[in-house]
Amino acid sequence: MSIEQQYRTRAKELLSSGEVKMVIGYSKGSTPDRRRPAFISTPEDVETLVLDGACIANLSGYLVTEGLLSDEKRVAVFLRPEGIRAINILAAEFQLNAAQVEILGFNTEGNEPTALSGSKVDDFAELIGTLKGIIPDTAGEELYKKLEAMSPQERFDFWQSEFSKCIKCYACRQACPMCYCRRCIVDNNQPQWVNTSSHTLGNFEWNIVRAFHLSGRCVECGNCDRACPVNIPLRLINRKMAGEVLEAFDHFAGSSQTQEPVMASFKKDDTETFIL
Amino acid sequence: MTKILYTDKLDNCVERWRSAGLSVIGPVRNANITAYRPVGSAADLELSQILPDRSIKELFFPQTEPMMRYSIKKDAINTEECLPPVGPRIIFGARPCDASGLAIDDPLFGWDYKDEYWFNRRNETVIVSIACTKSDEFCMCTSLKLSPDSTKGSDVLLRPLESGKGWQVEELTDRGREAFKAIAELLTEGAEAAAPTAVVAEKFDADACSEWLRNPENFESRFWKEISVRCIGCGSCTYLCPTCHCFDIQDEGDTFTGIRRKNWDSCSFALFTMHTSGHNPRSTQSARWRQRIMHKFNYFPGKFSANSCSGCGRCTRQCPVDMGITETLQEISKLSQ
Amino acid sequence: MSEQFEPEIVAFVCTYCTYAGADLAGTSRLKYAPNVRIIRLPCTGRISPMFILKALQKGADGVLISGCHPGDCHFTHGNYHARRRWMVFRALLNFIGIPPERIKYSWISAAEGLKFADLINSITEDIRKLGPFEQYDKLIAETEAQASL
Amino acid sequence: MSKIGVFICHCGENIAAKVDCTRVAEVLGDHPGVGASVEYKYFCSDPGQESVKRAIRENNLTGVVVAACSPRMHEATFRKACAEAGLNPYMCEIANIREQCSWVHNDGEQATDKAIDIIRSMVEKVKRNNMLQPIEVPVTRRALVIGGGIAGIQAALDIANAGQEVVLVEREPSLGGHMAQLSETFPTLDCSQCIMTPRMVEASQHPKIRLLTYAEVEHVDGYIGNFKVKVRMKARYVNKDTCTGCGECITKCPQKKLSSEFDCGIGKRTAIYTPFAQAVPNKPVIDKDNCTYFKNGKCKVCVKSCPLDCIDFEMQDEFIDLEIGAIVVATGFQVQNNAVYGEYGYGKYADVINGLQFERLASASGPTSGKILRPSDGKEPENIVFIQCAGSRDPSKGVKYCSKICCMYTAKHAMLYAHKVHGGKSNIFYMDIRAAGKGYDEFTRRAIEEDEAGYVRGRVSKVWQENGKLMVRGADTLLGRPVEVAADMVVLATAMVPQPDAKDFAKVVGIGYDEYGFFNEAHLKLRPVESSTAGIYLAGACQSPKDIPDSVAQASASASKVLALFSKEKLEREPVIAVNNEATCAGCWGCVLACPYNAIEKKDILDRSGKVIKRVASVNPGLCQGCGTCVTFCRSNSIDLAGFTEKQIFAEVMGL
Repeated sequence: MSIEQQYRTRAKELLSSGEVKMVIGYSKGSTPDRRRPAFISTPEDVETLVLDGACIANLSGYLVTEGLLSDEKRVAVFLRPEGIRAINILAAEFQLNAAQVEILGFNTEGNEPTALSGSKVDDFAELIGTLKGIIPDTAGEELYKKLEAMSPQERFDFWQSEFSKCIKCYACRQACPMCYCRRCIVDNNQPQWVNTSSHTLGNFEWNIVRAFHLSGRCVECGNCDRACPVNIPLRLINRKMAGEVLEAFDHFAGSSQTQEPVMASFKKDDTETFIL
Repeated sequence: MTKILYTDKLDNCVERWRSAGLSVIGPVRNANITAYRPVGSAADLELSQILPDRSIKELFFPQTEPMMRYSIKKDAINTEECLPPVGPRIIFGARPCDASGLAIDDPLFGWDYKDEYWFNRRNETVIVSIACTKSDEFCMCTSLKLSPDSTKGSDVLLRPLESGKGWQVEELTDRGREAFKAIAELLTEGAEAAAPTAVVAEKFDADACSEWLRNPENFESRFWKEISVRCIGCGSCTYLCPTCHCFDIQDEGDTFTGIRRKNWDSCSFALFTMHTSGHNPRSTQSARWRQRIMHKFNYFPGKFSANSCSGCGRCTRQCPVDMGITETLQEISKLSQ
Repeated sequence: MSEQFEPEIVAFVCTYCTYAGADLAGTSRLKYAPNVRIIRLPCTGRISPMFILKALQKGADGVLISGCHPGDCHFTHGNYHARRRWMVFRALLNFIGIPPERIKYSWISAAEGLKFADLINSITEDIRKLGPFEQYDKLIAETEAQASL
Repeated sequence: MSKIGVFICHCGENIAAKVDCTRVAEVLGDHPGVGASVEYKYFCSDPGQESVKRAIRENNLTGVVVAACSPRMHEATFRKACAEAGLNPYMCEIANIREQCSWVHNDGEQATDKAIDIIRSMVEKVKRNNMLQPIEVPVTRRALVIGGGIAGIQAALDIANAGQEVVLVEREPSLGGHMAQLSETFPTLDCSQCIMTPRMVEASQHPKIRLLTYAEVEHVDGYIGNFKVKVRMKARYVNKDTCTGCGECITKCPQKKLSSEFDCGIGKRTAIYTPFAQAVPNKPVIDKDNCTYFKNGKCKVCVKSCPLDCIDFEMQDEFIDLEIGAIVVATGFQVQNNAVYGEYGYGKYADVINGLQFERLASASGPTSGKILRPSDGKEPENIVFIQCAGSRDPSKGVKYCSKICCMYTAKHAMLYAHKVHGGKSNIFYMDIRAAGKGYDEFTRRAIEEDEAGYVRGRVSKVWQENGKLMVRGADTLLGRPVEVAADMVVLATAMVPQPDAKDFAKVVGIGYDEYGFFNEAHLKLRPVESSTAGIYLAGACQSPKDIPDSVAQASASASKVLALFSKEKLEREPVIAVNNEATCAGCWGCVLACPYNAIEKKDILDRSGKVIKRVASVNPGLCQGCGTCVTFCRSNSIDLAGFTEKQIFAEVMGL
């Protein structure tokens, strides 16, 4: 039985038994290579679920949709390892109760999805442990290395050219499971810390703030990068920050649902070579 | 016999137009994205893409634009109006859907008072469109009573030759004819056949959709929630749309001086309708999506007798969750039967 | 060069240590460069990265962030939290291309008036050598310009 | 519309010599929103302050910037003056143009330019200042002292003697703590119980002290002045009110061979027992785990022996709810279990004992009536080896810190041994002799010079038994050679460690603790008796290893902090505190974690039917100290700090 069929069966069981009220997965998209998020609430509809190599979107963000989990009922969701890490963070930041989330875990190596065993977020602790320090999606690696080798001035020029394209549609924010704030800091106009205009200065500010707020929280699922309509390689900034918190604080975002947020905690012996 | 512009003459054309004082603009690919940008020579043009990633509207309605400068003095605030840049320009290689989009928005920007930021630019810009010979699954101009070779909004329409070596020239307006006078000697009279235009299948019945939308009973239909459940509320569809025209006005500055700016805004954002009290009349994403569809296919045509959509398909093409106008109107078409 | 470049530097400091250290530099009548403007906060924990961005937007060529030495925080932990944020924010700015040499961080206690004066002098000199932050100035100028298209 | 008054002080020549105050006043006079801009020689003088007040009244100023010396000098002065003129004092700010401008720059023009910037920036801040009101917190004038050792008793008595109510909670059946176990005390060699027991009695009889023994604090809620505390009264199985402490039951109890905690296992006790003869209250409890009746359902000898029918096997734990204004935590310490040192043979050889056990041997009320006798055979030891730092200053097996009291009590032990066993020989292995304290060094010198304690500088590597002797092998690092001593008894100067449940307890009370479990003071130097939680104070060895005088001193210091708090009905605090915008808060609660003062709580927002709509953070104004760490953390910019709001700081930067 293919993994797709297995998971359809499991989704059907979960829905028929009433164990979950909804399954969030993937279904066919508007073109053969597109998959779209699907919200299945009846056992009959599970046949529309698709699971293949094109299922890459991190669906965990839908779990914090207002009201979805407030009835204490459970929801099943298709997640890759990054998505599972995202659940840990959302739980650690009290945005959801992980016990309400039934995980249909999978990974896609090449084109074929493989099943991940487990159903509760804690079942994947060992798997997540093995992923520590491994970049989930190496797209853009060459560019990343190039950027690292540049001088700050060259990097500035690079990002200036990239950010000048930004149209401040905030698709990066909306697509990110970690951007769950009811009001984003850019939407606070008293004071207006981030210039809302999408001139390049405002775009710099927005992208800096976004990356800062995701430092130690980003699971590198790539949702922002794929959502960006003007193709800014956003994931590279997030990757840099993930590497930084890993190196400086040994913090691998989403390791467990009790993990302390790295920016709200400290160690007395944190590095400080740069402080005069 | 028609006028023909051969590709190898294009560079000369650009030069002629430039020396005639026009700035030349066209699809340019830079940093992984194609947008309408100034070109120095024909080599800068990227004409092979189905359509540029970003729409033409930003040349007339930029994403951010200063409207006024102010400085704060002890007992007065001094203001100074900002006007859009002046000077004639020619956009070469617009797609008919983009050009149509401008024509769709013209009445909007001129119905109560003339938005000078828009019209100053419109009046000084010649739009040379190229009919489409390629399309993709997202194109839907034909469903909007337009076509891959629509002339709406264009001053000149070029039809690619079958040989791929140039274009048949169809001058549509005086402004177009005027601009092409400057390159008259670079055009050739010929009978070379034009390539067939792209076949864009009709995807929905826009009239039936409008009718369904006009029925007040459908305003609270469950359909809205179902169709938009995966919408994440980003504004990429509105910001890429050639006809979406909502904006916000923001003051930016410090204690001493500042600039009042006009910035794009999007009905997809939760904040779009948020009141100071905290109440939000469009509190759900489905309500926002409904507004977008209603505006484009019910309210706007009610006022301006045209759908606020030219069928470019960018909304669907770039949607992070694979939504878009096409799917919604297809579903509405089904409902209205 | 006819006139040497005078950098503008904005400092965000905690009131208990660095601000008091700056006061001590004054009462000791130490002399230092007049290029720094100090903004007083209760604690380094209160110093948000946003302050740095706004100082840059105002045209600062350099920014100084300073507070109590580790373990000395009046609020016990504010500077430990701050240190983490700086660590991360500094790496971020560097990756974005804002040279780390322009944003300085220091621990200066209420007793270190001399360190304060010396630091202001050396930072001013460092930033002077770097010259105006032209890349950022261009961004600022762009916001003031008319729409380009 | 703002009307800010700017008052530029010359400070004699201190400012005016460098800064062109007239130009400054002119420029600021032209600044938007400035209603008056004046200069004067000394604004802090009486006429200066009067002129500020007059300007406020005459111009209806909405805010004041005094450009003068550091706010650390005269902020309070000018805020008071503003208040006297009817302006909210928090609408006044100081622009520091002396310490941070005129005094530190040579060039007058540059100094003047800088002064203008400093003042303008401050004017922009003041425009956005809010009329803050001092925070008033009602204070329940009743203190809770947790722990009935010498520190707790001292704190309780000091507070009670000042006329305030105290609830004193002790988890053991009797007051006394470790001090009651000691024999004589250094450096005076007065009998510990002789000085301790009168204090215990005094505490128990004090009309202002409510004594709860055999009781534990279960839960603490609330904040300074307003704590709600739940105390578990453990079932004693003896009616404390009717029991007279006659001791019949203890005499009759058939279960006699239980190891006495008070005697550190050297002595025995019964299942119904008082820990020691002078216990306060001197009323027994039943050790449920070891009572024959509880184990087998048969016995009840005590019931039969009790003339007043006080035994009640059905008794249950009870809970008491208390309203408390301040808490003194005095939960004391434990000694480290030396079994971790296998090489010293503790737990393996009966005659290797720890310091506290030695105290019991040397105590007149102890199991040997004060005679130094070997636990193994009851013989008088002719030779004792004392090993100092058995656990302290040993990062590998013990603890990194110095336990502070061991040098002194080991010297005392050597002395007591010399006094009680004439001709007895003692060897003390030590790393350093730390005898800082009044009369302390003299005391150790006496041990060496008068009582012939043999100090050997070096560590012991091994203790083993051979021919009925304990063989101690160590090094004499002064002579640079190995040493072997045959001893009859070995006494380990065990490390002082926190109570085993200290960390859990800290969480119950809501205070911080260090890596070992000692409770954290708010500031090591300047606030050593306050915990980081307002209204909770520390006393004694629960904060760090301490001897009796230090514990008592800290207890009295804590008591004085409590009394200062109780000196008014309401506590008035600076209103520089964080405020959360519940409408925008995302409830990630990072601020809760980041707050050094546990001042941020999780709060449910309910609808009319009581259903939770959302969960947010809520700042407790009683606990917040105003550092602003939460503000910087808050991604949604929901939390803000009064007096240093985001708007104010933004304006300060934009005003530069």
